[in-house]
Amino acid sequence: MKALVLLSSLGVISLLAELFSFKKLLYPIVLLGLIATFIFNIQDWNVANNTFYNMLQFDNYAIAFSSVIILVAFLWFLMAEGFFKEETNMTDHYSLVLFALVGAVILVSYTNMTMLFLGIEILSIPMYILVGSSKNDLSSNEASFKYLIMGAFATGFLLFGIALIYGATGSFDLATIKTGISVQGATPTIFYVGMLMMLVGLSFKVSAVPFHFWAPDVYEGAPTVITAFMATIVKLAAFAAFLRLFDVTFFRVSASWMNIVWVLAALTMLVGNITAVFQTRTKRMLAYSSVAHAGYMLMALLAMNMYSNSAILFYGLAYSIGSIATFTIVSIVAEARGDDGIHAFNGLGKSNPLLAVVMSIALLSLAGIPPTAGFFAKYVIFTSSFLAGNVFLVGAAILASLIGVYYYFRLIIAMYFKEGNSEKINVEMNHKLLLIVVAIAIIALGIFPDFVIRLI
Amino acid sequence: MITLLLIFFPLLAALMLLFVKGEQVKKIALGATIVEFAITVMALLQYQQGNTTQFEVSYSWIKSLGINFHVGMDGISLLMVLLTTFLVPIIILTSFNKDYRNPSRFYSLVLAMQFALVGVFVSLDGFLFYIFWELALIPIYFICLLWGGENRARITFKFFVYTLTGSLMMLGAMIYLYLKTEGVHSFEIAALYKSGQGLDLIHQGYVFWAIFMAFAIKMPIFPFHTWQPDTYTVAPAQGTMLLAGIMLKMGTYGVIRWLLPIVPVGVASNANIAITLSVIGIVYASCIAIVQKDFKRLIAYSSIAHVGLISAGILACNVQGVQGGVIQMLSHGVNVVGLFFIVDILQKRYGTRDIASLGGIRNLNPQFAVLFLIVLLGSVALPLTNGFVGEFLLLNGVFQYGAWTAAIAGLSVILGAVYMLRSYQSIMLGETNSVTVSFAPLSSSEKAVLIILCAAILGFGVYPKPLLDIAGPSVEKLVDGVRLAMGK
Amino acid sequence: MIKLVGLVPLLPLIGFVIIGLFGKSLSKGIVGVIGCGSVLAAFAVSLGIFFELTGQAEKSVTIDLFSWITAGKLSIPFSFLIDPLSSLFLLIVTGIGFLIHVYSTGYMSHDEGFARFFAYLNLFIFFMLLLVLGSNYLIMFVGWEGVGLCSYLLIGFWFKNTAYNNAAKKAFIMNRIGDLGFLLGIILIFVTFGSIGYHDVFEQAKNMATGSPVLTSIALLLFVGAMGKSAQIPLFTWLPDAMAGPTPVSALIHAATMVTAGIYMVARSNILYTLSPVAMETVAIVGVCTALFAATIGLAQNDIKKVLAYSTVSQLGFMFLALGVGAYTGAVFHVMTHAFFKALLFLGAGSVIHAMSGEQDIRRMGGLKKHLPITHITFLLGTLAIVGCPPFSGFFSKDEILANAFENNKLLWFLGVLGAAMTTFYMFRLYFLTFKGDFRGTKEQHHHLHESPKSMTMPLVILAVLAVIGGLVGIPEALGGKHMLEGFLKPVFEDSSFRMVHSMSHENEYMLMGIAVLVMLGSLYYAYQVYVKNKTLPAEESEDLKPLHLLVYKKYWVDEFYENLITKPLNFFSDVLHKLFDNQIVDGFVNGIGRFITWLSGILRYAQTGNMGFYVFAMVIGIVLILFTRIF
Amino acid sequence: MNSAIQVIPLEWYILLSTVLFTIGVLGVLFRRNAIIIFMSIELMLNAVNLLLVAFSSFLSDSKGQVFVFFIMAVAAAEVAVGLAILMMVYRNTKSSDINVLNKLKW
Amino acid sequence: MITTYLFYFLSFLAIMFGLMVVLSKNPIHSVLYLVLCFFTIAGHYVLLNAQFLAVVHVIVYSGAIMVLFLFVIMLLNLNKETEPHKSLWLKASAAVASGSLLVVMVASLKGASTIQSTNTFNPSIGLIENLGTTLFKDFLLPFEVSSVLLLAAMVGAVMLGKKSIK
Repeated sequence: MKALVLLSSLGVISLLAELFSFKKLLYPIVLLGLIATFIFNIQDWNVANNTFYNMLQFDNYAIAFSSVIILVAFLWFLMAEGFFKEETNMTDHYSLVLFALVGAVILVSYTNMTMLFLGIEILSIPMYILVGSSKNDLSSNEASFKYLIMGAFATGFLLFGIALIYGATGSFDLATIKTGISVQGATPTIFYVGMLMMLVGLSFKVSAVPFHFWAPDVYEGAPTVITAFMATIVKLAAFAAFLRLFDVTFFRVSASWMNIVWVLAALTMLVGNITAVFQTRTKRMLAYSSVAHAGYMLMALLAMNMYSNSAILFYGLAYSIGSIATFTIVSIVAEARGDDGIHAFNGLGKSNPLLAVVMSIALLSLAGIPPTAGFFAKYVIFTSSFLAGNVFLVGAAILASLIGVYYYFRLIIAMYFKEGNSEKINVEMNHKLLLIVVAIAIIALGIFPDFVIRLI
Repeated sequence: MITLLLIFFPLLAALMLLFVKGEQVKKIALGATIVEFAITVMALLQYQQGNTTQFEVSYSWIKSLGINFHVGMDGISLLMVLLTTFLVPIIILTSFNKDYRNPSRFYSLVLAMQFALVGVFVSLDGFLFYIFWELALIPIYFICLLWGGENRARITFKFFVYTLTGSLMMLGAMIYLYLKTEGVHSFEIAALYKSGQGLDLIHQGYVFWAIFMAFAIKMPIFPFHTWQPDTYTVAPAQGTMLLAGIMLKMGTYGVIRWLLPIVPVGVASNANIAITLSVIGIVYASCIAIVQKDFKRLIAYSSIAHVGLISAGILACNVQGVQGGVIQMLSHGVNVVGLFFIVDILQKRYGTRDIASLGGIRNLNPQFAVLFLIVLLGSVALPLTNGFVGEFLLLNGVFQYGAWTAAIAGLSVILGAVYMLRSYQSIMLGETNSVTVSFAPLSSSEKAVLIILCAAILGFGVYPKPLLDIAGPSVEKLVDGVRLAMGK
Repeated sequence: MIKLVGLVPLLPLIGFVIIGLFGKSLSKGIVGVIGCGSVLAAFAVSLGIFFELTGQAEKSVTIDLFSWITAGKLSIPFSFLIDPLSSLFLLIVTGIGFLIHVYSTGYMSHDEGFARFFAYLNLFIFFMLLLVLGSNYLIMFVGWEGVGLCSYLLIGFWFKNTAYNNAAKKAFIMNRIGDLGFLLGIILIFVTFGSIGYHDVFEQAKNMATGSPVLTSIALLLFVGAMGKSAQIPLFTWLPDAMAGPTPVSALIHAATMVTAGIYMVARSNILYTLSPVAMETVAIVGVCTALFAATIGLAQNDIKKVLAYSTVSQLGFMFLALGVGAYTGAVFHVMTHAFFKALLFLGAGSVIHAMSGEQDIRRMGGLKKHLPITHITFLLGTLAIVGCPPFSGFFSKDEILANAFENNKLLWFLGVLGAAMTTFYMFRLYFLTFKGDFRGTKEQHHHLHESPKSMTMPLVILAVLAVIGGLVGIPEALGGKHMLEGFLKPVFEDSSFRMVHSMSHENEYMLMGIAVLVMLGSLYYAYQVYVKNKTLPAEESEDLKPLHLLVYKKYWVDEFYENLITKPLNFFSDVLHKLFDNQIVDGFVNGIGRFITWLSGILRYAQTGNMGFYVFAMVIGIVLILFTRIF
Repeated sequence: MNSAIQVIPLEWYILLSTVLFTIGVLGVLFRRNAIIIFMSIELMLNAVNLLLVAFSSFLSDSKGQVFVFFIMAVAAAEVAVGLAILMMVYRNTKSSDINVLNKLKW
Repeated sequence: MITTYLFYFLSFLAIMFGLMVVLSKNPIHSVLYLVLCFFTIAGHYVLLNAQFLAVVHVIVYSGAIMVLFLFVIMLLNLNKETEPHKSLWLKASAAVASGSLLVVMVASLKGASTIQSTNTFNPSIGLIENLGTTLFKDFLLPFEVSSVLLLAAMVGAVMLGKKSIK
């Protein structure tokens, strides 16, 4: 709850910066604010009374996820400093991002459908806007527009689902619903329909196939920093919400959604990875990769066992920091070379060893090669999936991972093998720092994952 | 503690090397690996003869998942570590006449590779084993990618994906076994043995194949071998040596340590197919080696043939076969490094590896011819060379599995002679030609390498007892356990 | 002395190491001294061992050196066995070896590879001694392969010549084929008996039933090895080619010692064969066939060494015939006498070639009698010995073989006699064409003709003496002898003795000897008629030959047959495997997966049309499908 | 006057909402004019609102109606943002045809 | 009885106007039909005793949102029948897709009659008093949080709407 308040206040403060003209100070203020939020957030760890108005519950699960989100957000801010350079919209950008974070935090802690709905919207609406924040860039416009329409369309289904569940159980409260569906025995049919519609709505948010079509286009069109934000924080929050709703609330009726999620997971992994193979532009490729990663996380969600929560948390964290690194490098390279095609990376190993090494580490992590965080993330997911008996899904995941290696390595090969522009790219100090920190974090998480795994 | 030292010393050295500039890199790398070898020798001296696992170290690593950092060495592991630490300095020495771009990176990767390899051989925790197993892939991939030959991007990538495919299957099987462990799940080797042995026939079969695939691809066994000749050919000489000399042994070692005892019944009921594949591979690769024009490629195929025999012998699962496998791993490591080094020597001097275009080098440098011949004889397993001891034991082991199988496997004895002598004749004998006008004398490092290798070839051919004694009790214990679990 | 047996192989090995490492910097004289000296010393020790053994009651002594290979219950010590058989072979190997070493100092004196040659020879002696000394099959195998290696090195001694190299390679590979059989035999022995030491194996084998399949398998597998090493059908073609090596090598390795290793092995394993009638028959049949087959080829060869080579193959066939009919002593006896006279003949041939400046074609020789008196006389003695003229050594050994064959099977005897007749013919053909008549070579060669130096003639003389009197150790009882050799070897063949029944009457023996001598004389007369009286000369290459003659002259096209039936198909098959199967199918499949994924990706990405209408449409379809699951 | 929910079966309301919702979906699928697509989405949301109110009445529970307020708020926000985006797009493309926006693909 | 007829009548109108929204070619007409449709829905609200909501609905939707639509249409000059021709199969597939969606939804929603209301019927829940209590007691947090939403939307709309300074 403290996080929520702090983040909202930070958002408001950034709006005030315009009025009271302390815009220059805003960047440090936000960074400090995030650190403070992080600290206050983890103070509630293991605190017993943590439910607020039966709407939000800051249990360990929520705190773990929100801490990870805040952490990733912090890294993201380090990456995205350039995004806040533009004078005119600077405060708007700050506040929108911070409000989106509020939405994300709500999504990890909600206990009521109302909060779920509001959380999704608070997260989404700033995103619609931020995606379109390069106002004169047609692809940004297009991305924003597509995202908005499809998002609203999906929200329609989500709401219809909520309404039906309300009709069937008479409540928006997750706990009540949970007990309701177990007590009544013969749960009304409309409940199941509602549940499936919510599944559709959330699948859209996590970009599961076949509700993923927006993702590659939007990711490509959006400013790279916003793409990074969507690929990391939005996805993580959506999964936390998904997990809370389905693995906890709808646990007892899992039989009626498991098979569907099974298919969605398999399709998502395979389609995402396969389609990425043909991409020649890094950003779009990473977009497909992001789709694919959602598939793996769905696997963990599907497993519904003691590993699921930590698997998704860890996977989300590993994937997020990996993505932050890759997107940072992609944006640096794309800006310097004027192009985000894979060939722009040719010869990077020679001209900018640091970028190349960090990129390699991040890509290896995304591909799931030990000893990186990505490997361990996949490992936990495979374990949980195996435990749940989804052996074939693991098989599909292995296949998908192999395909994934195919395109991640194209970048590595381009960097180290292909001859290319040998002109050194200037990297700002904070980006260098960020990249080094992230690279170390990726490896450290791969070697000592226990710290995160044990959280929840 | 010595095990930890063995594992992490190369890693430290690798990191250190990154910061060394200039000519000193080679020497420092060589020095570091010699120190590592000295540590191994210390371990050898401290090793108590017997079948127990020694130098054990165990730390809780990922507590919540029952994963421990558990390492230790029994005879088999010790020999594998010995092989690694013996060969790596030699491999580094082979590069003394070569100037690689970014030498600090190159040698750092080689040492990182050593770190992973030693780790593979001493791991006593399934997860740790897997980590090291995969870890070994990364340095070698970059070695091949950065310093390899033509078409390397495509070929090394294929290598990477191919081996990764196998690894992931193994990971699947490991997780499956892990989840079957009793009580708090654990990756401890003993726990995995127990859970594997507790499975029924069908499931042991699945696990067998999943794990075997990883090893089969790494070794490689027919028909999973097609990455290998290309990769060996395209890799830089030192990379090839690492691949063939040591990395390949990860597969065979894996079969001994992580396949036989885990699913004995699965082995009993499925090994016939695996052995058949191995044996087919022997003849198949030998035949193909006969028609190779590129000497490096020829050796690559010959390696497939050799490793097929090792695999068949080990899977036959008797003391002679496994013991032979262990010994042959060592011998093959030494011999194949020697052969690839000879290829390197030739290529450096003549810029070609085409067997037909060389000739008459014996006229120019008899000394080289003799050393080459000794390595070659080791490779064709002439008695009193190291190759023979292993091959005899292996054939013995396979014979106990099936006489006809052994007869077919034994064809390698003949075919090996055919392709090896053919290439020796074409390269070394006869008159010199326009390509081989002169032969720059062997440098001292080249001489040193060849002489050390030849000494090892002859020394352990005549007196293999020390090696056999180290491996023997451990092998017997392992095989006895497996056979007991098989119900034989 | 027996305790010092380790020295016997060690001395030549030391010689090899010294010459091998420092040969370049040593003078030829010193190299010769080291080379010959080490073998002479080994010979001296062997003599000592021989006398000590004859003097003591214990006829079988095992000397353990060190444990070599252990794996589970398989334990192979590196140890030597001294018994009559091995001590006899020790003497043959070191004795003949020494003589040939001495001969080589002369023969090779002008060769630049002098030191290398002696190094190889010493190495060969070392391995040969290991072969005969080993106390178990694996040590024998070590020597077995080792001599194969030396044979390879020495055949290809003049390594610049591609044909020689091919011959060397062929020898090695053919030997390896046999070696595989041998190796499998050893393994089967281990599997059956749990040991491969001679002592353990024979002790257990003794108690097994006659004709048990496993014994037969073992015996046959070992025999495959013997076929390879001793150049029996079908693995004989390498031996004639092996004449590419320097002549002393042909004498030592490809006549006197190495090729008899097969005989040694079968004789050593006599009990296994005795208990396996099938194997015995096989050995006998292969032996007699080889004897005849090689003899027929020998009839038409024009290369002096080739004739001797086929003669060797043929004589080895006789030895196997002897083994096959259970005449183990006879076989060993023939090994010994053959070592004398065949070494003599080869060295004599070497002397001729030396004198003829390298010419080997007998069509270019003739009338050498007056130019090379010592060579001529010793060669004649050797010829008489090989054709079995009494009382030369060959007479006794061949007689014993034929007598035993007669006892066993009349047909075998008849074929043996036929082979002997052919032997007489081709040997005298060789002799007549070389030494009688007029010189047919070039002027230059004629001018150059000279008797060989002392170092070469001395061994000839010694060997001639041995060839003449060597048979005396085995004079049969029918002729009033005691057959000392049989008595000496008795402990070795004791276990098999129940098969060797000497029921033949002396009359019969006389009759057989008579027939043999008559046939020999007849054949000799015919050869005389043809080559001395009528001065017929073998046809030149350009002439057309009659079919039968052509068949024999072309050696039955066996080499071509092998070439077309094995080598070429193997190459073709390998090529197909490589280019088609490996590259296209196996690898094609692997790459195909990659290509398929890429192709699929190319297709799948078109789903991403960029058109929002389609996206929504896909979503709706997805929803419909999901809800569809609810209806059912 | 009785409440409709007392005389009309709940199914009819569900059916009515479903039909209206589907009409909204049809609009999104059918039209290319972005404005009309927005309106269709509004129609979908209103179908949901109707459903909620019907349930709320049926269950005699005011939470459903309160939820409708939130939907309205969100709908208003969405429309505001959506129309802003539309204006922005229109400024760049001079079109409100969604098919003009297909530069991002493949 | 009247209620029943009213229900059928309003339902018919709602569906008809809804269809008109989708099918009419002129955006202005669509907006107007949508307004009408919203009025019928408001009528339903009244029928369902949700009088306050009905009023709010009319104010928010018909009053504010629809005016906004109209405003934009006018501003952008979209009031022409500009929509290009859609190919027949596109239309057909849209119709089939939404048709099958309808079928599937209806089919899967059968059996809603099993829902039992646990509360006794209370006609006054739709009154402002009840709603206010619920909103400000149970739903206070969402209410507060929605302010963040509106603030974000406002900031965003302003940011996007204003002309960028070049």
